[in-house]
Amino acid sequence: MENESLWYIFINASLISNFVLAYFLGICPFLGVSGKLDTATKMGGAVTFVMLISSMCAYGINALLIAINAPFLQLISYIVVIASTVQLVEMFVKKMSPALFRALGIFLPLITTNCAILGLALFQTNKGYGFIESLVYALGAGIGFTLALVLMAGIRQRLDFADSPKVVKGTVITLLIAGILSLSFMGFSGLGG
Amino acid sequence: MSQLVKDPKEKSFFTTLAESPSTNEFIKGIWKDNPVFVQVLGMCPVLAVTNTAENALAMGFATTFVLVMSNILVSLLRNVIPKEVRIASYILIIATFVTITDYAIQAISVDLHKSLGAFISLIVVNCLILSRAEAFASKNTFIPSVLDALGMGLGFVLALFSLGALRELLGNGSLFGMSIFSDNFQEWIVMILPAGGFFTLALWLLLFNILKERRSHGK
Amino acid sequence: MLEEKSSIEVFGQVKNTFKHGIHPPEHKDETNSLPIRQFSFAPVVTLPTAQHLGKPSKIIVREGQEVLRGQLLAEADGYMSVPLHAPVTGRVRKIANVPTISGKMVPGIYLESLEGAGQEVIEGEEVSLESSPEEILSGIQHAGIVGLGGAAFPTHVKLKIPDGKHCDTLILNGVECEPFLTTDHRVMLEQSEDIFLGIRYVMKATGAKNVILGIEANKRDAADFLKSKVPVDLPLEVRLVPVKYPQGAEKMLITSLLGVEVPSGGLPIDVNAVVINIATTAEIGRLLPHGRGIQERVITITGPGVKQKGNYLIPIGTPLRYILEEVGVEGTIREVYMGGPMMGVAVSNLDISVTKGTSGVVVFAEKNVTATQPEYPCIRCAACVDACPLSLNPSKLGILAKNESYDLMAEEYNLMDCFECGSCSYVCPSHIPLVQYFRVSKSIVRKRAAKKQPTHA
Amino acid sequence: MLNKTLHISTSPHLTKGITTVDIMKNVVYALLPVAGYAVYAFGWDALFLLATTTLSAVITEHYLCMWSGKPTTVGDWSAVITGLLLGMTLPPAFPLWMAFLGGVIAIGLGKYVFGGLGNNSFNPALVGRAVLQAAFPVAITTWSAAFVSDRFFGVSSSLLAQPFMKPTYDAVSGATPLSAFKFDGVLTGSYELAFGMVGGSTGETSAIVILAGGLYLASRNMLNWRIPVSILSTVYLFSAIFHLINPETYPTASFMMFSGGLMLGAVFMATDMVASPLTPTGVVIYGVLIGLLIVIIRIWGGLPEGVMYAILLANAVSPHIDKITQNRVYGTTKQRQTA
Repeated sequence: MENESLWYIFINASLISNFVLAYFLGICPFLGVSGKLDTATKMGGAVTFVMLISSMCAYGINALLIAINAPFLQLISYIVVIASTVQLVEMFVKKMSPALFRALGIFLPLITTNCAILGLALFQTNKGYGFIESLVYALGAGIGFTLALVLMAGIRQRLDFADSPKVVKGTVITLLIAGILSLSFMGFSGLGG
Repeated sequence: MSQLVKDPKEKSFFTTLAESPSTNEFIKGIWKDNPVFVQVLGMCPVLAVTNTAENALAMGFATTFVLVMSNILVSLLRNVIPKEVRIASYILIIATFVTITDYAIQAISVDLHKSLGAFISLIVVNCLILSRAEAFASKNTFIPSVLDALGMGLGFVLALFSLGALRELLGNGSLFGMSIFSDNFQEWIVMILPAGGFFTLALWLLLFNILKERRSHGK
Repeated sequence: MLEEKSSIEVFGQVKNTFKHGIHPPEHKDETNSLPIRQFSFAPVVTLPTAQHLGKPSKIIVREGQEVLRGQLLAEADGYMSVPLHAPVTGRVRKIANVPTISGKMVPGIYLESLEGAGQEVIEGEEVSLESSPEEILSGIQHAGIVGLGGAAFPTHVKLKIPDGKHCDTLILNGVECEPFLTTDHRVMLEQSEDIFLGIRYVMKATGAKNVILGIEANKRDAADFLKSKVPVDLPLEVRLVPVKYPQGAEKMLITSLLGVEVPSGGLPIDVNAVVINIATTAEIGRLLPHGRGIQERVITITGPGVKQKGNYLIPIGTPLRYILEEVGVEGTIREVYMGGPMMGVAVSNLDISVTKGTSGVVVFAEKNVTATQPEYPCIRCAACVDACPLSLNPSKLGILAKNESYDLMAEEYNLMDCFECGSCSYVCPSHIPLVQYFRVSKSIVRKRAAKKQPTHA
Repeated sequence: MLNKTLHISTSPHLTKGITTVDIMKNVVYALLPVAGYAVYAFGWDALFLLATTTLSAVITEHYLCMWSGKPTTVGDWSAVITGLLLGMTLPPAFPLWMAFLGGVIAIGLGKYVFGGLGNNSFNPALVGRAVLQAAFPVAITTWSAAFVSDRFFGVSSSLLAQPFMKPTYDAVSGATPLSAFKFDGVLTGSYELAFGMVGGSTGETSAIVILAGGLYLASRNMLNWRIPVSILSTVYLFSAIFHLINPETYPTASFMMFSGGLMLGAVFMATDMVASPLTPTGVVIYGVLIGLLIVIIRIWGGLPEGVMYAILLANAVSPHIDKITQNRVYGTTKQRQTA
């Protein structure tokens, strides 16, 4: 897949194969923090940030693993790296920008178990992306995740005041809306090709 | 949920089984604390690989395997692992078993491995496994931990299968790849698309909610 | 048809108007050509002591006492209060609770009019134009004058310029945007001398150098008449403003005439302006030179349920039942409002009497009232958003009110700015009682705020 | 007669006299000529199809209300609009059982779960159509030609396909102007487009009739004219620019304007009051967004038509548009930004 343009990689990761709406990655935070726009935006920002960093790390590790011929360590090293990256990012942000930390603080630990991050690392390896491509892919995925989260938050905030039936309130309606959003995103198929 | 046990009819059915606490560890995961329908855990694989019944079962059993193995190891090592690094150790244990599973599936069937893709690896971050390790296996002995893992795993398999079967049946007119309806059956392609995953899960959860509602009304 | 007419006016005067607003049918043609007529005296008038905003007045007469028309019956109880004068010559029959429009009973006076009495108004001490601003304000208070437009806010309080502020422009409100009402219209046509004199008093009291009289374009005759009569030494500018509800609201009129907005939560004086109703001005000009108190006012008695519609000079305290018996009603009456139909209050009981703040009585008979429409969910048609003169979001506010999110309404959607003009409810196709929601919400927010902060006073 | 108890109501005591039901009914009136033209163009097929979707929407609405123990809301006519609109977005020879299913989904998924009238975040008809499109991609893109001579002598066999069974198609099937352009590079003339002498969804073929309905509603203030105007002008502007840059690859602006579901979508679908923004600035942003998405999907996307997706996506964005375009409240200095 060497002939994929950066533009296509970006559109594909953010819109066509949206991590949440097409790959179901990061569903837990999607269901959990999409209730309020404020938290949704912050979570999106945090995820995008961590995605960019862990994408870089994963690229480096993969190169290393191939060099020492130990691909079976891939998964273990990825998960360790992501977990420690999140820890490092948390400490770093705390030092450098207390304001940003206050905003993102509680979301950072949650990201460790966000499958979107690990998924991103695995996908970029499977697709054989180079360094720049990996970064663009991570950026697209992060923005796509944020977009899905923010759209959902807007709709759910409106639903807070709606008279929706008791049996669908909560997870059911969120899943149904996600389904409709997923259908709407199908309109992007074939773009950027 | 607790109404289920309080319900007199259900009780008579459960009484004999629920005599021993270990039976209860096993049963709860299947129905009362079903990881998918009640706890809403491990959503990614539930939605992503349930487009056919076969994928769903494979994923379910793979997850159960990792769940059981990591529960065993965690329960055995629970007094050895220092408290500070326990989560990291759990993740390492889980990642090891996932890697083993990944290679095992590749060895058994390349096709299956292909259709499940990266989602086998993603079992690592299935919150169900980590939550059982942390919430149960780290506090219990070997036997209950195995039973708990088996119960939860079976509950997970059941949930995945009910999704996969419905999606394959409507989306492809088949079950385990065998045609069920007449040749002329019109497939509902949407069911095997991502959106269908969301809709089907929502439908099952809705059914559960309606059942709950009915029971709490009937009481 | 009415809408078309007014939109042409708007087109000619694009600048001098406020945003949004509505065009309810005016219904003014039935009474705007009828001269003001003196109404007869009711055998008994009932006078609540709370006819104004603020503290009720203190009764100083006793039962059985005979009083002359214009005599002081109750004196002002503090600064935020005005006295009450006898509207008829008669005898105090009873001092007891009287019914009011709010449904509450308040202390008041039942005054029996003496048949055959002369009904001349007694004179008091003249307040001349040479008096100091303070003396004029005190004269206004002693005359018992309150805003005759409907709010009944004590006029001397309103005209008092707070320390550190100053008044550049005095705005006279001759808009009368409420449908059906024509009292201000008639006052402008018939009491020009009182108005001009009143302006001089108010200018002196406020120190204003410019005076603008805003008149809605449907009262062009009144505007032309006053323009032709303005004394040369009076810096009065008469300006037409487009016909649009609620043009008569203070804030809206200021925006239309001066092109500025009163800050949220502020008063007209924050933009160096004072707004006073035209009929109130006329009353000041009429009463102050004679030191008299207010005993009667012009009220439009109208509505499809009334036989002899008209603009009447009616003694304060005349019971509605007496008024309606005198003018006659068509068939069975069903709804009676005091004030206009947009902001007026429905009357539950005809024993209520007209007060200083009553600008009109509108009567609907059984056959004029359509059945109450069922309420539908908000369909977000945005009609209310396009109607609200304050550019609030009534749709969102209504949804929040239904969900009892009062604090959110006040903090993020400017609930407390709403002055309940009723434009949103008027246009709502789903018949959601928005204004009623906001009224309740505002009072709850006020109560919560009062609970949080123990009173300073 | 002054002794009768008086009726008490809170102010204001006047109302404009237009009710929500009036608005809904008038939308139906505006849709009827479109439906009539569809029947004229496609014969009994269109009639059966529109009747099925309308009936299905109304029945679903009624039963869902009964099921949740509420008084039926069929009387507000909104379900009729949803049903009619859904039918108009489907191909004339679309199997009736699928159409019926679409009506159930439109009301059930598109409206009921959100809490009924006034709460639906998406246009219900388009939700129904989107699910049908994803479920039955072949059936929903099999078009029959308009003005076939025997259109009033019986119905297409595909229409009467047995429930859950694949339809069989008669020989004649026409491509839509958009798919003809996208996949074969054939450009249809403007006259044919304006008068609906082309294949396509049941209700989208004649731009003129649709525009007339829109004008009627806009003149009665029952439709926010800013939405169709901003959508259509955006589409016109952008397609004109692209056509100027490269007339070989990009179709003319008038072709873009009059083909596919643009007119129907811009006039009747995007203007769904419930799912569109409230503020005057907001609706313009919303319209421009829809227009842009339509142009993007039609020109660069893999699909020939993007109106449905564009509107659904814009529906999803509209709470945010509302939020950032709140009117500046009188007497305040800055735009209110609500969290």
